[in-house]
Amino acid sequence: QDTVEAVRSRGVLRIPGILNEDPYFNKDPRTGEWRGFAVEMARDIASTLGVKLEVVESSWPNSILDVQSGKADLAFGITATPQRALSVAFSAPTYFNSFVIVSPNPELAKLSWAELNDPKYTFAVDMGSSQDLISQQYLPKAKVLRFKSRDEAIVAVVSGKAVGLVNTMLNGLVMTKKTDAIGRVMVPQPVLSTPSVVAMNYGTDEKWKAFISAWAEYNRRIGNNQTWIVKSLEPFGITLDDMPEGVGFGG
Amino acid sequence: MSVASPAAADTILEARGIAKSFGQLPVLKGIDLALTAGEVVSIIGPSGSGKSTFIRCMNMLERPDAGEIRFRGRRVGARFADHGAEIGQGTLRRHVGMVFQHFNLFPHRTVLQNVTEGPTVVLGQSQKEAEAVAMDYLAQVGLADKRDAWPAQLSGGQKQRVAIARALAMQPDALLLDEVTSALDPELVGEVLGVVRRLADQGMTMAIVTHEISFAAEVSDRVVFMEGGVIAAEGSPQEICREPRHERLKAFLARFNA
Amino acid sequence: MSVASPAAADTILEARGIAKSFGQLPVLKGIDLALTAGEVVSIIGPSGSGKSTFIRCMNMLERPDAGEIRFRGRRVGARFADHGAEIGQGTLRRHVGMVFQHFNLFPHRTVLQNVTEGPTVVLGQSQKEAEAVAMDYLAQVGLADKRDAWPAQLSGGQKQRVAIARALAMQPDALLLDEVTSALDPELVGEVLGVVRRLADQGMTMAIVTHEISFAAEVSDRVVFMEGGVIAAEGSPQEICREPRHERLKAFLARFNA
Amino acid sequence: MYSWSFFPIFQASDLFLWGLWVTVVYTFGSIVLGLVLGLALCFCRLSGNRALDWVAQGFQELFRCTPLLVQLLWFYYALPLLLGIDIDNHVAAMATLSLYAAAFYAEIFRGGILSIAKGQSEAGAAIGMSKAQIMRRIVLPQASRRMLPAFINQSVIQFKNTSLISVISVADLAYMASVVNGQTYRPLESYTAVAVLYFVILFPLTRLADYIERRLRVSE
Amino acid sequence: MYSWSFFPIFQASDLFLWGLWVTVVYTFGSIVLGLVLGLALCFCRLSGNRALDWVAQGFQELFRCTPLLVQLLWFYYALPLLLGIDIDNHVAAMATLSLYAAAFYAEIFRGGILSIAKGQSEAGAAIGMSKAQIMRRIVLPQASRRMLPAFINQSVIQFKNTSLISVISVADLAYMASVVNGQTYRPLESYTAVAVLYFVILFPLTRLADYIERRLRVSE
Ligand SMILES: Nc1ncnc2c1ncn2[C@@H]1O[C@H](COP(=O)(O)OP(=O)(O)OP(=O)(O)O)[C@@H](O)[C@H]1O
Ligand SMILES: Nc1ncnc2c1ncn2[C@@H]1O[C@H](COP(=O)(O)OP(=O)(O)OP(=O)(O)O)[C@@H](O)[C@H]1O
Ligand SMILES: [Mg+2]
Ligand SMILES: [Mg+2]
Repeated sequence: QDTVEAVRSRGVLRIPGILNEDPYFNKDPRTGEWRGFAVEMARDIASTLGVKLEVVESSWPNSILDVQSGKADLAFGITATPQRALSVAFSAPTYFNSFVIVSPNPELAKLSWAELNDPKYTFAVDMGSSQDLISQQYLPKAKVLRFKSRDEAIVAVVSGKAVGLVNTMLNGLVMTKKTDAIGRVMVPQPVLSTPSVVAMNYGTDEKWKAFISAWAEYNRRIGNNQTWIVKSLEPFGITLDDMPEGVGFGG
Repeated sequence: MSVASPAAADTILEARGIAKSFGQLPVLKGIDLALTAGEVVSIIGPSGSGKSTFIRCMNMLERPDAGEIRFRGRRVGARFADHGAEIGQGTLRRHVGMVFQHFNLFPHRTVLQNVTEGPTVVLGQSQKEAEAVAMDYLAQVGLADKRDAWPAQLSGGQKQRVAIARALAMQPDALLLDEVTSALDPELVGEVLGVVRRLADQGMTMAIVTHEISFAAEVSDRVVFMEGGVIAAEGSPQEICREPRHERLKAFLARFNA
Repeated sequence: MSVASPAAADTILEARGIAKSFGQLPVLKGIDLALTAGEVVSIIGPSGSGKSTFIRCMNMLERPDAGEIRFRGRRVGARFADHGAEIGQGTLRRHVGMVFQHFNLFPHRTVLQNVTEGPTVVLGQSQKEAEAVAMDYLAQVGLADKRDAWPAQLSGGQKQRVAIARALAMQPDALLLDEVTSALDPELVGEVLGVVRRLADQGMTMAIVTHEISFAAEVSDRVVFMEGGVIAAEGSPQEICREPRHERLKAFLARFNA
Repeated sequence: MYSWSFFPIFQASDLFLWGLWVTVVYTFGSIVLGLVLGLALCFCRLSGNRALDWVAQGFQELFRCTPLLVQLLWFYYALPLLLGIDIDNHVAAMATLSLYAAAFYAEIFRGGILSIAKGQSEAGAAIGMSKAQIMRRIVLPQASRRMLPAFINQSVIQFKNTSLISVISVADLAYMASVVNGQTYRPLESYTAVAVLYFVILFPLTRLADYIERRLRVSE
Repeated sequence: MYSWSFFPIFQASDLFLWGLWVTVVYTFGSIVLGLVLGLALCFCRLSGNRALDWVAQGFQELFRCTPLLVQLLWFYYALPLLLGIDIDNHVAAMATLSLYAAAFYAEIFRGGILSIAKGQSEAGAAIGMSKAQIMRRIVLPQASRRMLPAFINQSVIQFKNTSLISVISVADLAYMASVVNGQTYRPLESYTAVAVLYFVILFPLTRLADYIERRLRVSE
């Protein structure tokens, strides 16, 4: 029995959802309702398959465990790297994510990644995330504080423990709208963007992988993915105009 | 070996060839002793001679390595319950009471509850019945007014008298006493010995381990002198305590008059 | 009040009007007692009469509520060190030894180390010097061969003899003994009393709390009968132990012949 | 200078209280289960049966020598894979907490039982009581009194440990604090609120344990 | 079925070993500091001075009744704001761990000292020793023997607690596990590796504590 059949006979498609990860995911703790563009994407896949969507609550590192351990069928918002590809299967890109610095210090605005790579700067990042990988690669000389969650990284910047934080464009935009003290989004040169993909169990059958990849490719090309993303940013008062010059999702 | 005992019909408790080692240390090397109904036997001897170990073997609190204990002619087995021709340790202990040097009262029970514990839990008496009997025995040891006290509120002598009442409430056929006055203030020794003396007068069958030589001489029908895990001398109080002939017995008794 | 004592010049240790309560309970109600050089005073009395409390006041292990302790005519103050005309508790205890009912040997020190602890740490003797003195006293109590044993390896009687040697190694002017045989097996009492008797013969000044009436009668120059926190009778051993006239003293002594 | 503002915390007080309730339920549930299981473990240790003793001891060591955090992740993710079954995060949280508590409780129980003087069992035996009767009527009542302070202290630790179940997404108090963080970016205030809630509950318990311990010390 | 692969973990073994080293350093450092501070706290408790006793007790309760996680966050974020100074995460981690350990050690020390029979102090006093001499030469040597098992057990807990300093970004073993997770997406394997490392270090320690405890029980 292949995965498509399995999901259909189960009647639900399961994905891991993460708390406080606007615009990807968020859950209303009072009603238990999920929102975010990753949820919208999953809902589209579910309706394509004619099943219902179930969100299993998780965290960034654990969402991989969820697909590896079969607690979920797909994990969204995953940055594909070759090393990670040895542990889970990845779909074609759903969109492209750019990496940014968020800082209250305007002096950083003009600096490139190479100039930021200096021991006099301390950056905060959430542990094990794709931005963590980016900072390991591009900011090896700078001081990097790694925290369990994005929120703690934000607090580190707000309380002056770090000059700024490294994160993705999407997260950065939301954070600056939520709290002024974090400063503003800056895009150091060169613009780094990595594909965001859907992760699946390593042993999944080819049919399922092909289906998910086809879904991702199609919706990225046709602009549906961008639409879902932009829609998820609306509640925060962010529009495409807020995006820095030369940055997009299409890759 | 036949189950019926060849000993006299009125033998209550009998030890035959009891031997016991702790690890490499042989403590008892074959001890025979029979308690006849109504008899009071005192066991004296130097510290470490095995008196406690022996008297504990008599009700199987210590399992002998060799030899056997017989109660009213029936062999006591290794199990708690009766098993075939052998009687169980539970049965033995129900009929043979024991009083310890350190009282071992149950600190979480009142005086009365200490005494009724055995009759209600082991003999299945009703609470009311057990309390009536218990009050009887508490009165006998002069502690009826302490019925609701906690053990911690009693003096050593009072504790020991409660412990005796607790043993008596099981209405045992024989009583084993292991240095019941050694842990007491000298002043309080008298009150406990008084109770034991009265029990002897009433005809209770008893084995008494004691260092109170003059008390032993006065109250016993027979005195046993243990040394090095064997019975070294045995006889009437007169023979053992007043006119000792055995050399080491003489030396032992001499130390008490230092 | 003048610091020089009006008592006889050869008074070593003197208690004047000692009173002490524990919470609401008055335990000592004004006790006077003087120990003359070379004198042996025994203190007897029923349990709870305050004997231990009093003897502990004598070296300030228990702080009296009222009254004073004088050592060789000098008042003992509340501090550890000497202070003006008053001598400190440290000085008092350096000159007045104490032996306890439960030995209180230091379990983490060998026999020899137990005895040298005071001389080296308190008197500042060298290790070698202290050991020589210690071996002397261990020999006196008959335990020279146990020098390297641990307290746990000794019998009760041996422990108590080490405790006496430990007190003697401080070369005290007087010794306080609180029921030093009460925790011992009856057989082992003799060896400890023997040591105490020899000390008395050698002229050691001692106050002895004891329940061994006949020993007290034999060894003491004076016997004190305490009851209810006061000295109820006092006199020669003959007067107190053999021909008691005081009513309660008679009742007390009678209990030992129960 | 940081400007404190507890207003957003008060606004979210329903979440905090709900999280507290979840924490209490998991703590209490795992204490009860841990108690039962710990008693079983303790009897295995004292059974005199070598195999049972070893198995129980191995179990205890496993839980004593690894961080609870790692145990939670293991139970939720790895065990289902090994057994080929599905384990819900609520079940995993309760089970891990209970097993962890059991490992520590068993040691407390064992110590308590062993601390009851042999003379007590012998006095029971001497009036003809069976081993089970002695355990139930003589040893356990005394042991339980004596181990009560250690038991309460371990339960206080258990209460604090429950904060870790948020890593497998059980919505306890710590979880709610991060939810509120994410909404308000007031982590100092929300962690302060959490600390105060913990303190208000646990302080009386540690006082109680100290009080009982002092009373036992006097009465013995 | 999950396919296990420990290869990426072996590739990152330098990170794990470095993290282990950091964990050991923080554990050991906080044990030493906690010991010193705990001893001081314990003496405050036993000083007979009411004010000192209360302050020490209040301090202990504060640390006993709130989760270490919350304390770490507080020390790192809130305290610097309150004091207007900068506290490095390494300093905050070491300080919090040490204070936490001190609160628990103090209780162990106090119990150990109180458990030494009064007769021992009196025997020391009776040969003229001062209070300090009695404490140093008579009480502490005996108490330290007796509290050694509890001390080791608390230190095992301390070792496990050190895993929490990763929340303020100190690169301990748990931190390295997350870093490797992020790189390789092999969380089961990396958590397993962490569990094994903890177990390998802590198991001998708990055995040692049990052994000493058994020996003490026999010798007393
Ligand atoms: N449970 C035990 N384990 C090991 N050795 C023991 C045990 N019980 C007793 N012994 C040893 O057996 C010997 C005899 O002990 P027992 O208590 O029977 O002597 P006793 O005659 O009663 O002496 P006492 O007059 O001091 O009570 C002693 O050497 C003692 O150390
Ligand atoms: N530390 C204490 N706290 C409270 N009460 C005490 C304390 N020490 C002694 N007592 C009480 O003081 C009274 C006298 O005690 P003390 O030990 O001096 O009597 P004693 O004459 O030595 O008796 P015994 O012959 O039993 O040793 C007793 O009622 C005792 O309970
Ligand atoms: Mg004996
Ligand atoms: Mg006394």
